[in-house]
Amino acid sequence: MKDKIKVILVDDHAVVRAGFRMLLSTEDDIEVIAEAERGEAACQLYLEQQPDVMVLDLSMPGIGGLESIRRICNRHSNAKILVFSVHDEMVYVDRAMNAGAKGYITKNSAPGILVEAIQKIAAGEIYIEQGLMKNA
Amino acid sequence: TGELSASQQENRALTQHTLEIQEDERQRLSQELHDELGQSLTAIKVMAVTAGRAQAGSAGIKQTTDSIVSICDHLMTVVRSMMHQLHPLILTELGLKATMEDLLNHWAIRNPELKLTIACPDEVDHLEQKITIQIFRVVQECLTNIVRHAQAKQAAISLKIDHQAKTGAELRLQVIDDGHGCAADTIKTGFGLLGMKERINSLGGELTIHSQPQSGTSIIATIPLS
Amino acid sequence: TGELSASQQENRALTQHTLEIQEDERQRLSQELHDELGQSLTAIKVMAVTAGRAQAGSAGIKQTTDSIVSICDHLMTVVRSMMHQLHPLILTELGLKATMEDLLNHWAIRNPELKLTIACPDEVDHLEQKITIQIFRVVQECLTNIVRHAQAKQAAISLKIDHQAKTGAELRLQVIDDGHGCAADTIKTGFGLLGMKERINSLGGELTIHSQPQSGTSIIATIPLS
Ligand SMILES: Nc1ncnc2c1ncn2[C@@H]1O[C@H](COP(=O)(O)OP(=O)(O)OP(=O)(O)O)[C@@H](O)[C@H]1O
Ligand SMILES: Nc1ncnc2c1ncn2[C@@H]1O[C@H](COP(=O)(O)OP(=O)(O)OP(=O)(O)O)[C@@H](O)[C@H]1O
Ligand SMILES: [K+]
Ligand SMILES: [Mg+2]
Ligand SMILES: [Mg+2]
Ligand SMILES: [Mg+2]
Repeated sequence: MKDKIKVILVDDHAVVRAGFRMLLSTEDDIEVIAEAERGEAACQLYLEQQPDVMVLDLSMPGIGGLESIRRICNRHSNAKILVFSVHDEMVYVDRAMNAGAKGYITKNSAPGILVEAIQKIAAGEIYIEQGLMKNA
Repeated sequence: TGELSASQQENRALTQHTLEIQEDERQRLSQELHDELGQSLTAIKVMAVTAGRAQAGSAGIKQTTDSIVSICDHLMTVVRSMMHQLHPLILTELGLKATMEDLLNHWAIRNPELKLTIACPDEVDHLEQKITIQIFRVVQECLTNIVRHAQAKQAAISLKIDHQAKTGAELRLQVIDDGHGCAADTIKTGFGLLGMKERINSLGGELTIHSQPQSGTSIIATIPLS
Repeated sequence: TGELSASQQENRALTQHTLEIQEDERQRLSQELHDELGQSLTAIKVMAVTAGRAQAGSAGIKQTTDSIVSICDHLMTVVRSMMHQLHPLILTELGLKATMEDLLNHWAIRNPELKLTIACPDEVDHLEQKITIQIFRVVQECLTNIVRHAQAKQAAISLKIDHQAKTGAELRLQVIDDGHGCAADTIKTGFGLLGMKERINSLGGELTIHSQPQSGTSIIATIPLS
């Protein structure tokens, strides 16, 4: 059997993490190896655990999601970060991708496409939710 | 023109203060909507999707639906408290008298040392909401001031509709406390009284404040009813 | 004193207008929370309980969780639109430049006939939010006016920080359109321009309007930065 995709889940809301952990627990090829509720902790965890994909919220207290992406990508130039955010404005997608994210999906669509996005990004592809680029 | 210009300054300060409060409130609400509602809905949705996909008969379903129920309960509390902060629905749904009674209960519980009474006829329930919301805000600011500044033992709120008024029917609000009052020159420092006046003025009415050191404060507002 | 008192009247009207808008907004939000969320949360909760109790392996579960999902989708739209109306979180999270870009996208989609440009340096992202929210509101009102009144083909928004200003650094906002303009005496009719002025004044700045029939309108605001 091939190795599972190791995922770290970062969001400041415990219910959101709990929800997505439940969803991912039903997938055979994905394993949530850690969770964080702040960008600061996410940077640390990335370093320690070297996940295949980090699923990261943007809106968080502290340094927030964007700065976390920049810091992580600075140290690990091929870091694979998938943003999932409530925001669907093009500007957010732009900023996140420019900071070094490999994908962007909204939390609203995430239940349906998170797994596919994680798989694509783990395989080295870019994944941006369909429709995001035009629906500003 | 010294007087005019002082009053102009005051009014301008009030406008700016009002705009500022409004922006703060909007930001707070927007953040609350994002943090509380946005996130809880996200969680409910992903849990529902998970439950829907679970192996038929799997034990996980009950656990997931229980989580949804408890998030709903939490959200219900949040929504209720947001609504309460924004606008008392009781005003729209039950009218001014019920709202005043509710206000009294609310303040009485939080300030057991203050003896609070309200006299309010049933007919105020038929007033337009444009008027009742302003009365509600004015009474709230009066009570806030009494608790913050007056050290009063008693406060009495009375609402009356005077049908004999020469100028046509008139609504009369009186809020009297037996606290230590204040000198005329300290009255102008805050936005509370200024805002109250403006609210009553916007209804074509008048608001006056009577207070002397050591002899309590009374606020009287009269509003013409058409 | 005729002038003073006219300006005082104007300001008073603006205060009352602001208070009125605020109450309307509060009531609308409260009602929306009640109507949309109150009922839907109750429904979600009932459905979750039902799904949790369903016979293991029953086919109804998927149908019930699908209903929960679609209610969540609807609620999310409601919440996002409430947030959007209230306060752009993008301002807090990404700063003024991103907010301006988003504004441009937003207006460009809805008004394809208007050529809209924005010039905005990165450094505006470091301005205090007290300032940025007012700039945002002013630009929004300008665009609303342009679409409503100007019949312009082009509109250009520019933001600049002038570090050489004699009085210390200064933020300069300019909104220019090539529409049909208006005569000085029609300028004073609405609350839009009055409100913009007050917002800029509250930051210690100044806002001026230049317009002549047939030759477009330009709004210039300068705000001292400390
Ligand atoms: N019931 C009262 N008893 C004694 N003093 C009062 C009473 N109401 C108001 N005052 C005095 O009048 C002043 C102005 O009241 P106002 O409500 O305008 O402002 P504030 O309460 O100080 O501040 P805010 O802007 O938060 O309302 C108060 O600071 C207080 O000194
Ligand atoms: N860009 C513009 N081009 C042409 N006329 C304008 C422009 N902006 C404002 N005006 C004129 O100035 C008047 C006042 O504008 P203002 O924004 O104060 O009020 P309004 O838009 O009429 O109403 P509201 O209170 O809803 O904003 C407008 O009615 C219009 O005649
Ligand atoms: K798993
Ligand atoms: Mg978050
Ligand atoms: Mg007060
Ligand atoms: Mg306007």
